[in-house]
Amino acid sequence: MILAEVVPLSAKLAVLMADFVGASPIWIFHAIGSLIVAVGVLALVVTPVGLGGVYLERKLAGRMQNRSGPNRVGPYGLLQTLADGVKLLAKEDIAQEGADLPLFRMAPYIVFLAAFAGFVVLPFAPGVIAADLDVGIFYFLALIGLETIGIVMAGWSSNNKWSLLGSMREVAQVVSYELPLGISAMVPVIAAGTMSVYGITEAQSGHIFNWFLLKDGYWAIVMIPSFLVFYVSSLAAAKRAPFDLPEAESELVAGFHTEYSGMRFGMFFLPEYAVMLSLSGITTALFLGGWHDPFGMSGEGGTFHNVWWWGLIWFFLKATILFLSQILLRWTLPRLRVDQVMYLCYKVLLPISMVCLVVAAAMRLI
Amino acid sequence: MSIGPYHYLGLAAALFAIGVIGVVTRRNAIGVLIGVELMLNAANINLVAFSRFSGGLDAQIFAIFVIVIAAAEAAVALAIILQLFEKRSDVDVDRARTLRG
Amino acid sequence: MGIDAIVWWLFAAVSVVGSLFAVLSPSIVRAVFSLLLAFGGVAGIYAVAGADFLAILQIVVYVGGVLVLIAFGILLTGRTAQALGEHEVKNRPLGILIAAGIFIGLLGALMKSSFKIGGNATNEPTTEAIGKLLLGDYIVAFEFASVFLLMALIGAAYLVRREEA
Amino acid sequence: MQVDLPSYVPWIIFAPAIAALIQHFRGEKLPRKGDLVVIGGILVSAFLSFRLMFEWAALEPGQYFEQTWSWFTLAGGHTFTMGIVVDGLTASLLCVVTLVATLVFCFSTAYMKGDEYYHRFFFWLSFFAVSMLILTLADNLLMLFMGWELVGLCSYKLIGFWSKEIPNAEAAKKAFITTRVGDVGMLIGMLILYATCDSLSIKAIFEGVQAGKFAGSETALTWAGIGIFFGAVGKSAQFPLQIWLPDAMAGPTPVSALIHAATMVAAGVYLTARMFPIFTPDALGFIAWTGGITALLAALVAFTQTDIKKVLAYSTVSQLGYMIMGVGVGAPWAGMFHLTTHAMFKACLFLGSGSVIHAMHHAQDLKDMGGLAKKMPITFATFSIATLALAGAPFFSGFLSKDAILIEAWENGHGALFFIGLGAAFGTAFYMGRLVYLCFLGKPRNQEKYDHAHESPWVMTVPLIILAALSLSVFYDGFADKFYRTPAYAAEFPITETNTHAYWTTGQRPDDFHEGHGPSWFHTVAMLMGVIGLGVGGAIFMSGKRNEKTRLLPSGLHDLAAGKYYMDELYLDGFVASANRLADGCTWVDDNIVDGLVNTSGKGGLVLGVVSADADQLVVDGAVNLTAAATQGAGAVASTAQSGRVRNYLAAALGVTAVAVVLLVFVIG
Repeated sequence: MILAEVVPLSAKLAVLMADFVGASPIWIFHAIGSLIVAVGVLALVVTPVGLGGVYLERKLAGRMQNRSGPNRVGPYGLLQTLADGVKLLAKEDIAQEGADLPLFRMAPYIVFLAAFAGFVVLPFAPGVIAADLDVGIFYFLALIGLETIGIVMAGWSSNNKWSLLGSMREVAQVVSYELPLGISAMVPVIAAGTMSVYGITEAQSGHIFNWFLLKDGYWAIVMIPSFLVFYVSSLAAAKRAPFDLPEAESELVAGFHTEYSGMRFGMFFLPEYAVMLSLSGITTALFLGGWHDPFGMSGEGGTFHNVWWWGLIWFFLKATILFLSQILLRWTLPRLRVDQVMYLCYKVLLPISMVCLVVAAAMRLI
Repeated sequence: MSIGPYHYLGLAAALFAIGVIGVVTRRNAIGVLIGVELMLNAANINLVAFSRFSGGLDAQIFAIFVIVIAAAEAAVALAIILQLFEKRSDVDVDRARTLRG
Repeated sequence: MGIDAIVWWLFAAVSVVGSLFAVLSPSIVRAVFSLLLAFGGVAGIYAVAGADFLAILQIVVYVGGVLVLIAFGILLTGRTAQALGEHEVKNRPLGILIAAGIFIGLLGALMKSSFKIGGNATNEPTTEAIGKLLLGDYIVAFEFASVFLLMALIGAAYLVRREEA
Repeated sequence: MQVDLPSYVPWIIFAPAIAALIQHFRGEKLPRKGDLVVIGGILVSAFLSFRLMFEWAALEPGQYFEQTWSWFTLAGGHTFTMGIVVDGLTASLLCVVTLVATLVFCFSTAYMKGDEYYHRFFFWLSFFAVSMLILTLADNLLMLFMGWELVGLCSYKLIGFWSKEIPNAEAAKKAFITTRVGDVGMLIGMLILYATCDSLSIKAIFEGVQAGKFAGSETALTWAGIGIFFGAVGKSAQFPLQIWLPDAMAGPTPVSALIHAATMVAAGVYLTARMFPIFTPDALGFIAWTGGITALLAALVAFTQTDIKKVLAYSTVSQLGYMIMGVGVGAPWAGMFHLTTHAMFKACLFLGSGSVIHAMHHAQDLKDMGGLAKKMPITFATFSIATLALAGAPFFSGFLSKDAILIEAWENGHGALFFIGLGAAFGTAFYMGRLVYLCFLGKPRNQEKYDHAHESPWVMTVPLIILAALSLSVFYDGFADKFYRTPAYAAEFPITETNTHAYWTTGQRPDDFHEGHGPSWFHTVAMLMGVIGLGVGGAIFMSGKRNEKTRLLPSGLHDLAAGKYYMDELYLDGFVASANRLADGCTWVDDNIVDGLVNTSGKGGLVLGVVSADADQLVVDGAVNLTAAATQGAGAVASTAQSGRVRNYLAAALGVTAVAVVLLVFVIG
């Protein structure tokens, strides 16, 4: 997958198709191209990474709890997740009596779709992006909401009070945390002057002090708080501990997906890791310089300028570190109470992000 | 046949009429709200259509403001519905008939 | 029929079907989910019409809005008879009659009028232009809208407050 | 010649008005209970008044300031204006009012110290100043009448200031009602003038009179003049309405000095002088004789009084009579001149008496005094100077003004009045000599009070010194010529048949009049009258055998004078008692005849009612009930549409919209 010039994949495809069909607004072809690329990304990147993520979490959790984790299937238990998948595929698909069947069946698809559609705007490397949307960040935030719709659908249609409670918690949590998430994401947008994730990454071209987190030193005043707010909010958006109230095992059995079994359960399980990964990726792209290495080698005139595999390495390195940090946090911190969750959102994160936004806007103007 | 303004306006008219059905026939206050939102969306489709076929973006700005107003309206409407619920323990608009003559 | 027309008709069908379900479905929760479908169709229509920013805005705002609507719908009705749709709909023939009247009237008005098509329909990204318009020509309206939203929020918060004993 | 008003003139009124407002609403809470605010207001007013006086004095002879604003219009097109006119009369009176008011206000801060309603006192003082200034500056009778009534109100409140004591309240009531009697006359005069001249503007009235609107009905003009003058009779305490002024001495002494000696009572003189051109010779004769009789009778009463303030009160009445007589004999300039000089020395006398009273711990009777000169040298000196001025001694202001009146009376052919005036002048000197001796000289008659007496604080003595200084004649050299004999406002209206007093109205001094002219024996006599009077007055008491109770008049006359000619009794037994008897009669008629009629008709109505009630219930109620039932039925039908369901309303609205759209598009369009 070596590209001669740096153009998003979907755009290349769109141009090809437009040449072939020869009519109509180019936008349509962009969309279709994005769709095709998304499917490709899903098959080639996300599924393996998701499976790897599950394995990584199990192993780490095992280490942290002084046990070895999966170690029977394949070398070091590497095939354990795959085996679990096969097992889920083979299991019976049960629906609770009194469930709202159409919604019950549709819910996992919506969650699955929303979780993986987020990867469409992730810039993995120079030129490696499914669709460079002009409103990338916006799109990403919309998908987080969409995923929640699926979860609510699942919780309500299950005809189970634990599920309903879990989904209600999810609504409250996501609706609240979308505010600090979105507002703190606006700080890099202001700094870069674009909402395109690809454009934001490009704006951080060069060494480590071009990354937005540490940009020119003084931008760090607003960037570091924004980064922390974004990170914490992304934990909440991904329902990760300490914000895992919607599926709190000790209180709600398994929360919104209590009634799901077989592959439908798998379709809730895998997206969780996909969302973790896509959030880590977007955090990387927004604050940590995306595919750029800390030494400036990928910058203008650097040795690896516009070399896609170099960027891919660095992007996944950073995203994986964030991903691991999420896993470590989950097994370290206890779950928050509902009121604590709300307190943190509205009285801590939201004011901080607001102040950062205003200061960033002022700095941009100056 | 290429898509012209009539298509958009026709679609908007259809959505508007469907919204009217919701508003007139629903007993649940939230159902009424759904109808109203549909009608607002129909109006927005008109604005977007005019924006597309006149070449300016101003109509889209108006559409944005319509969305803003719709959000505010939904907030207030939901607050009212909540109060209705506190008072009567249901959200059936037909039972709220203090205005009866 | 070009590919754009196919896509347009697709989205139009989605929005009409979604909205029909939204108003006709006896279950309030299903109605709300259908509403989301209809909004998605409308967002698609926007996208085809070249209003990409508006399309995403539609999804962002209404996904959140719909979420809240669902929450309220479920919390206020629960899995009661009403939520499942008994006695939910009244006077349906009347409503359909009125709606049909309005629809036919509007269509008639459409057919009788002619629209001048000016300018070139482009598919350029609109985000930047809208941003410049909002903070330029429409800055007053923009600020007013923000103040208006704030007022509405405060009003809503005031309405739902619990009386202190 | 009319000149535009300087823009600051309204502030002469506004400054004390604002001070009064502040004092009214905030006075009690301000430091020193707000007296400084009021004094500040009147100081501004005084400053502007003097500035205005000098500006007026700088004008060409015959010029005056005037400005008029339209006020309100009655149905029928009668427009009333309000306006300000400033000529010599106004300018001098303004200065007198504001100067005396300033000094009295300062004096009051010490005199009223510690009073419970100190702040209220200052509010009324300030309000009085405002009213007096309105009265003075007015260019039309309506505005003047407003000020006139307002000063009456303030006078009422201030006389009755210590209203917890019944006599004070009674005195206030008496003053108010008595002056009101005069005001009725004034109103009648105003109505006559308005009916004929169709305006209350003084200028328009003069023009109307000059244009001969009264031609053929000079009697009406005479009565109009007498009516207007009757207002002055009430306000300036002329015979026969003088009875209220001595009683008004119940008020605090600064009030007596300001209102009942220097300013308000002088308003009557000002009014007659202002309206002088309309007086017919008959009216002038009436005025002159009223003044002369008042001057003499009041002087006689003063012989018999033992209260220091009462003596001064009757002296005031007497001097007011002098002034009125001056106007009446055709020399309003002399009356006004006497008004000015009298304001100064009489204010000084009253404040001096106030100082004495203050020192004696509010004892006013002469029996407690005597020998105070040693204890109160400043008060004694100033009091003596003012006394000399009042007595008409040479080198003092009273000499100039009083002699002017007498000489005018002689020259205009009022010989009788001249001698009456001469007698009054002697009387004045005599009772003032008695007063000074009994109060300040001789031996103390009440040793205890004498021991406690003390000189007053500087805020009281400084006004005394200023006023005493202003009683010297040097200040008045050419004063009358400049202010009163130079024609101004009235000079616009040349001589008419009804007005023969040429030098006032045309501004031409008769060639034969000159300072020092007149009968060659005149000045000698006048001077002797004053000096002899004073000397005799003092000498009678020199031996120490006589005191304030000594009867100085023949026995019958003394009883008559001491009883104030029994006019109070006359009014009480005559007017008041007859009014009461009339009221009793009316009550009887009302109770028996009117009520009887009413009751009878009531019983008739009752019978009629019983009959008609039956008819009512059957016919009228039936109809009403039928209507009500029909309405109710219709309402019940109509209210089904009013289901209270918002959704139904909405459906109706949308349905109508649908119908309208379809109609518009397919039928009409």
